[in-house]
Amino acid sequence: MTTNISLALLIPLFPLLAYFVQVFVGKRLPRMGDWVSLGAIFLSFVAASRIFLSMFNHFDPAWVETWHFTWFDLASLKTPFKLEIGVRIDNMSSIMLFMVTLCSTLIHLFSTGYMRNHHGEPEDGYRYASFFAYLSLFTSAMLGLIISDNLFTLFMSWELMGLCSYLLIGFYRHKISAANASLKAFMTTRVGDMGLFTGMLMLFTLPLANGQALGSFRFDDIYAAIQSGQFNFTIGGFHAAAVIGLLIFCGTVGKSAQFPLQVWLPDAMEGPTPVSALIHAATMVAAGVYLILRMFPLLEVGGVLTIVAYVGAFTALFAAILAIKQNDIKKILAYSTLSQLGYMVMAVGLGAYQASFMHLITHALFKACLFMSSGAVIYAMHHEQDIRHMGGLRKKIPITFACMFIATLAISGVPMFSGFVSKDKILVAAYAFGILDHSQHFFIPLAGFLTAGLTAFYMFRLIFKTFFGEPHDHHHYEEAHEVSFNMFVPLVVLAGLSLSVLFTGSLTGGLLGEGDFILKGANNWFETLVTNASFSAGHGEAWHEHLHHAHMPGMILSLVVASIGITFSYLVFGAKKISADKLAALWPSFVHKAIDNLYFFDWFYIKILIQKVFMPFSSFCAIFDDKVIDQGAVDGVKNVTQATKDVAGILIDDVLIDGLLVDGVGGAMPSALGSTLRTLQNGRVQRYLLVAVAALVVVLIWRGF
Amino acid sequence: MNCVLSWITFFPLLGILAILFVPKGKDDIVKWISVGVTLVPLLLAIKLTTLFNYSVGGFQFVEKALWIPSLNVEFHMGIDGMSFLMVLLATLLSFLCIFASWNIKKQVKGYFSMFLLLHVGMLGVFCALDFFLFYVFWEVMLLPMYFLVGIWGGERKEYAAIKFFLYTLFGSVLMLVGLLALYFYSTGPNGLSPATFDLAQLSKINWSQYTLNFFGMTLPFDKAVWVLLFMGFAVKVPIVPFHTWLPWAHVQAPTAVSVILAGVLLKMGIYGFLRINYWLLPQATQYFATTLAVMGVINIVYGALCAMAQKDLKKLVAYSSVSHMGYCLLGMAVFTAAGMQGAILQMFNHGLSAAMMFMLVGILYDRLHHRAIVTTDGKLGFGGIAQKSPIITAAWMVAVFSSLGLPGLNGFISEAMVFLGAFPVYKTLTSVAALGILLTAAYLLWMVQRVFLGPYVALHKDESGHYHPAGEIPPIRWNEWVVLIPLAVLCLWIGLFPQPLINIFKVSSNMITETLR
Amino acid sequence: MSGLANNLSFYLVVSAIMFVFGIVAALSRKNTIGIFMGVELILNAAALNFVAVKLLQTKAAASPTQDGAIFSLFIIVMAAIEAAVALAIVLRVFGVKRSIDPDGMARLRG
Amino acid sequence: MKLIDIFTLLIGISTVLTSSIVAFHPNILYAAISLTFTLISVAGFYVVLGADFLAAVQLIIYVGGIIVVILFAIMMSENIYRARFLDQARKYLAPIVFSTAIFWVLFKLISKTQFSLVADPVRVPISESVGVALTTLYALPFEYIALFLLVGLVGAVIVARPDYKEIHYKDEGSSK
Repeated sequence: MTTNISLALLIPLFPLLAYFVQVFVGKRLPRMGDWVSLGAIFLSFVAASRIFLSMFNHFDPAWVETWHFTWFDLASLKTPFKLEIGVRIDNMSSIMLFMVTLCSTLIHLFSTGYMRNHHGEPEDGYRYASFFAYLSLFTSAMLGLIISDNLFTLFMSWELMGLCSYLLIGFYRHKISAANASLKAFMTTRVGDMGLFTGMLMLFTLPLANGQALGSFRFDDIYAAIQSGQFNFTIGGFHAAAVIGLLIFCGTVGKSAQFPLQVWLPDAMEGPTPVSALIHAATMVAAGVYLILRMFPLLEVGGVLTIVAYVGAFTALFAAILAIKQNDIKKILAYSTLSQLGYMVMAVGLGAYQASFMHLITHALFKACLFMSSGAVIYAMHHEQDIRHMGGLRKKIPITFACMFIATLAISGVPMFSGFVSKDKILVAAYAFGILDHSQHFFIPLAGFLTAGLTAFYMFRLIFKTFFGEPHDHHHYEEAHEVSFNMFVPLVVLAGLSLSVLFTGSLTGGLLGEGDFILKGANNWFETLVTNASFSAGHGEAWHEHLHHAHMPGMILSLVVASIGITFSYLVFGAKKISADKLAALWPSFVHKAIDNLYFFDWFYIKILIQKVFMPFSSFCAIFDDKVIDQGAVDGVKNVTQATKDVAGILIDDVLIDGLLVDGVGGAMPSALGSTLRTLQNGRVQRYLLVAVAALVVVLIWRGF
Repeated sequence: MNCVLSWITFFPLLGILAILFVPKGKDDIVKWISVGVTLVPLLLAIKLTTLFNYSVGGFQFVEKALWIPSLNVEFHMGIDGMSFLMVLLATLLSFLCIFASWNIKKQVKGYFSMFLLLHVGMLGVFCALDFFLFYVFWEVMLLPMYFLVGIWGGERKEYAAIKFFLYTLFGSVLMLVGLLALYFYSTGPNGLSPATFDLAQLSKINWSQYTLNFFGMTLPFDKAVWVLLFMGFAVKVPIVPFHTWLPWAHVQAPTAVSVILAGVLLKMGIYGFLRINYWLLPQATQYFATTLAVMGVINIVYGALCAMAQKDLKKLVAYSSVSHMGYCLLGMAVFTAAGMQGAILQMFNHGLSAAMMFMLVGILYDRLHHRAIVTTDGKLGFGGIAQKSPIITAAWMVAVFSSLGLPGLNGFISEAMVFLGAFPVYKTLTSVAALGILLTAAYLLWMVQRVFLGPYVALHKDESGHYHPAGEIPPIRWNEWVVLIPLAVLCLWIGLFPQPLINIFKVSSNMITETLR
Repeated sequence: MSGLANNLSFYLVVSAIMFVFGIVAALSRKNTIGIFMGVELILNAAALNFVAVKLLQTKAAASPTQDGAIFSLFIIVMAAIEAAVALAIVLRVFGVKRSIDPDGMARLRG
Repeated sequence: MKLIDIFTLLIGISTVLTSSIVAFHPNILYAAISLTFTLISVAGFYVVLGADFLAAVQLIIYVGGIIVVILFAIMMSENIYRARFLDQARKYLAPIVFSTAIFWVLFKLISKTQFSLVADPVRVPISESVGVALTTLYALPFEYIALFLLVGLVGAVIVARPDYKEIHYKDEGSSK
């Protein structure tokens, strides 16, 4: 076990310990123990930084350290069966660990302010302690997922995150809407998890091409099997890797809220804002993407990347359209998250896994910044979330405004900021794939570029409506003031991390050629390190060729759409040269209806699928159980016995049970007897006598008289 | 440690004797006596974990004596890994249930005597190696159960008790027929002489060589007997068409009895399958394997669907038991190492989580005097409990998430094992069963949402049956802590480190699997 | 067969009739004392049989002791005890319940 | 037909008639009086059967003791002035069916059995031999039944005794 492995094991352990401390003694500690969680995650951050630095010391794309042990072993001599779990540290997980611990530390810090009221007192007593307990548990699970070297512990952490998400969305538990949202989130992701679990079962148990079942969940074994072509067999006429890959992708669809299971994420904004930042923007939803990045070779061998790309593209475009009409500041960010996750999934589908992973990281940082900034705005506005009631806030809360503005520039794809670099790579890949390579898939680049424009448009709408213009609610406006130190420090740090130079080593992203890299020795470190030699070439050599050609036109096009989006947004919401209402009136009413109803997904799932199909079916089962099986069949049989009760029933119940067993065994409880057997045993002396006489007659006749 | 199994099984009888001499009104003495006499078997069982030889699949701590010479019935007891696990579960739950029944007010002496008698029956079933002895214990258990439900139960206790009694009697009678058939055929050609009830000897006979004439039809002997025994155990499991006694018995039974019912009695059905059907009639078992798997899947899905529509909290949990026992059936129908061990572990795990859930239902019932998620007039019976009693809610969460298979808690391990074992054999069926995971989460979380979340609208039911808003909910009492903490700790422990528990039954489970493969 | 007085069957039939009437009384009377009277009839029928058989049946008559009479004697004593206890209970129950309907005594508590 | 046969027949008829009244008469008082005559008839049978001692005991204990106790019980438990001795039995059907069945069985049994009868039964006074038997062969059962009688009588006294404590308590309660 190397140092890095030991450190990696410690990383999820710190928050887990903090969780237990918080659960049991949290509310008795000073400051409700928020420092326990914060300290634990900070220790994890230190450990993760150590691993991160060690990654730079190696600076080797092939760097990987693994360690595993047998968790449980059910084997007998004839049938081997064991489950091995362990830790895998490579470049991808190091970066991810660093990002997650960093975000998490900052969000913990932010929460120490956000979860207190304006007098600095914890909200709602001990709930403050539980909040930090859940955050710690969540962080622990997320970190456990990252360091997993196998699908099994990955799945376990995955479900644990689902639990934390459930608990945290429903954190304001007096609200019915919060309870509904948490249930919806858990159940929707669970639908995806079922697919993931079935995929895992297939992966583990199905006999491969060599006739042997894989019998392992470890990535190393899976990669080895893929490379030796063991997945070249069919399941029900389909390529095995395709079936398994798509089932595993179901997990991503649920967790990363992709089409058609995207319904839960906007509702998940019922949770406290730091939770939205940590779980529903930066980390947990990105775990879905992380999963398909890990399983990329399987998807590739199965040839299902195009499907993945389409799902991502759909999600990106349609979520962006929804974001335009939202008025709740958090809902806008939620749809933007959906849209950006769509980007990541699309990038995986395009084979540009490096770009996808990079976008995952950059998005996590700037989206965390955006969410926390919005949290600061909400906090400053005394829990007002509607942007129509805001306006002109830049003077009141300048630091928050600055941070949010930087993050908005990043998400809109403005050069010099991280979003530009990662999004650019994705768009270039989409351009190469859909325009140069396979023109029948033109939808993917189209959706990609449209989304980029729309993103810039709605994000700047948010900025203009919130921070510029005249205040709409003077009461709240007057009271608004800059948030405290522990709340704006995280914003500043994350805004600083939204600079592109940190990811490319170049201020311009290499736009001006090789010479302008300012971080020596770290030229384009991200892509270099994440590129995995064992992953083959996505969509083939031609695609790589096209990728090269696509670089310049793709970048220019993305710059153009982003600037159009920003300009348009300025004209409509900043300068108000174009009326927003007239703009809206350009679209036919069915478009508005579709957007207002979220494309009827919620309506279909809840009103049709659950309320019209599923619940009636379940009620039918219950009634069937009660009326047919229970009362019909069983009591029917009992009624037959009832008919002969005068002779046989009394004989058995009164004489046998009552006389022999009860008086024999439970003589100590005569009155209890009365109440139990009242229906059978009436205490009537004459009836007993009658039974005795009847029995005598029966016996005599039976004996042949 | 001579006769340790007899001590474990019969020690509570001393308690019954002692309780009989306790003067009236000294209820606390009765309770502490019960604690004492159930603690001793528990400690003995725990002590056995150090003496048990984990690498041997056969029976250990065997006791053998001739009991009824004229029928060649033996007093033959012994445990292998599987029964040892069940002994641990039963002794643990019996001990905890004494605390769960701490606030029994009516006929305290009678109640605890019955409870201790129940203990004798349960442990006897798990230890018996003679079919006759097995049957005797099986029936011994029936009687106290009948009274515990019928006397200390809820509003319709008589109906529930009679239903339980008739169902189980129906099963037992068929089992008795099977038992006698095996006994009388054991002297047949190249069989044994004299006829025997000894399971080990019966298992050596090749039963498929015999045929039965039944109203002119010639039936293969082993399959016919398999079906007879199956009916006996299926009622106990319960397998779906024979399950309707369960919701009634659970709803009407007092808390501790529900705990034992779900925690131990249901397992006896599965245990019976594995010990009797699988061991004695392996060929018939193979023949019926697919049927068993299909029934398991029906149990899982149907139980979950029924649970979804329940308006009574305890009924919901009862149907969830039906659903969870389906995993056991599916796991044991496939004859793979993972499936079989998953089924056995699932028995234990369900014993813990269902026990916890029933305990918690009882805790709510004690405080609010009703169990209606939705009352008869359509209002929410509970709601927002989390705000008033966070501790009860937290305990519920542990039980619920253990039950719905959250990783890190025990249910996940066994369900994953069952699925891993079952998938290579029955792909479609297992995929359908995976729906159960979804449905389980759906009904449990929906229940959690209605009962614990949202605004506080909990109702209290008074003596006259009217509901009115509840005030404060009293905190958890010490005896309830005593029950909940060990269960919660075990749930977590098995979820994280299952191997020590698996080691107990691994070898014997694999022996069963390999004879059937 | 010499005369009715020496015909065993006659006695047996008469005692059977008494027995049957006793049963009818014991089963159908709504009054506890009525039931009790039915029982008296049954007991007398039995006693009569004993004496008749002792006098008229060959083997019984050969016995040197008067077994039939002694058994009947015991039956009469039994009946006396029964009468004393049963009627005491009846009076006691009547004192509590103001009724001696046997169905009213199904409840075992006073 | 000898005189004794006619006498026997008359006693038989009397027994059957009076016992039927015991079984069926709605008035419990009439039934009790009728029972007296049944018991006297049975005493008559004992005389016919030569069991003189038994006949005497029957008359003394049954007719003189038990019947009187029964009559007392009836008088004390029912309100004599309201003439509520009526005792309509409710369920004749099942008792009569079963009784008829039993009678039929007994009758078949009696008529089918070939009794070996004593040709000339000797009717001698039995008092002496009964006395000897009770003090020799049947000494233990005799003592036992005597003890039993004692216990029964003491028990009856205790059961029938009024509960003064309770009455006292009740009075106290009502005076408050």
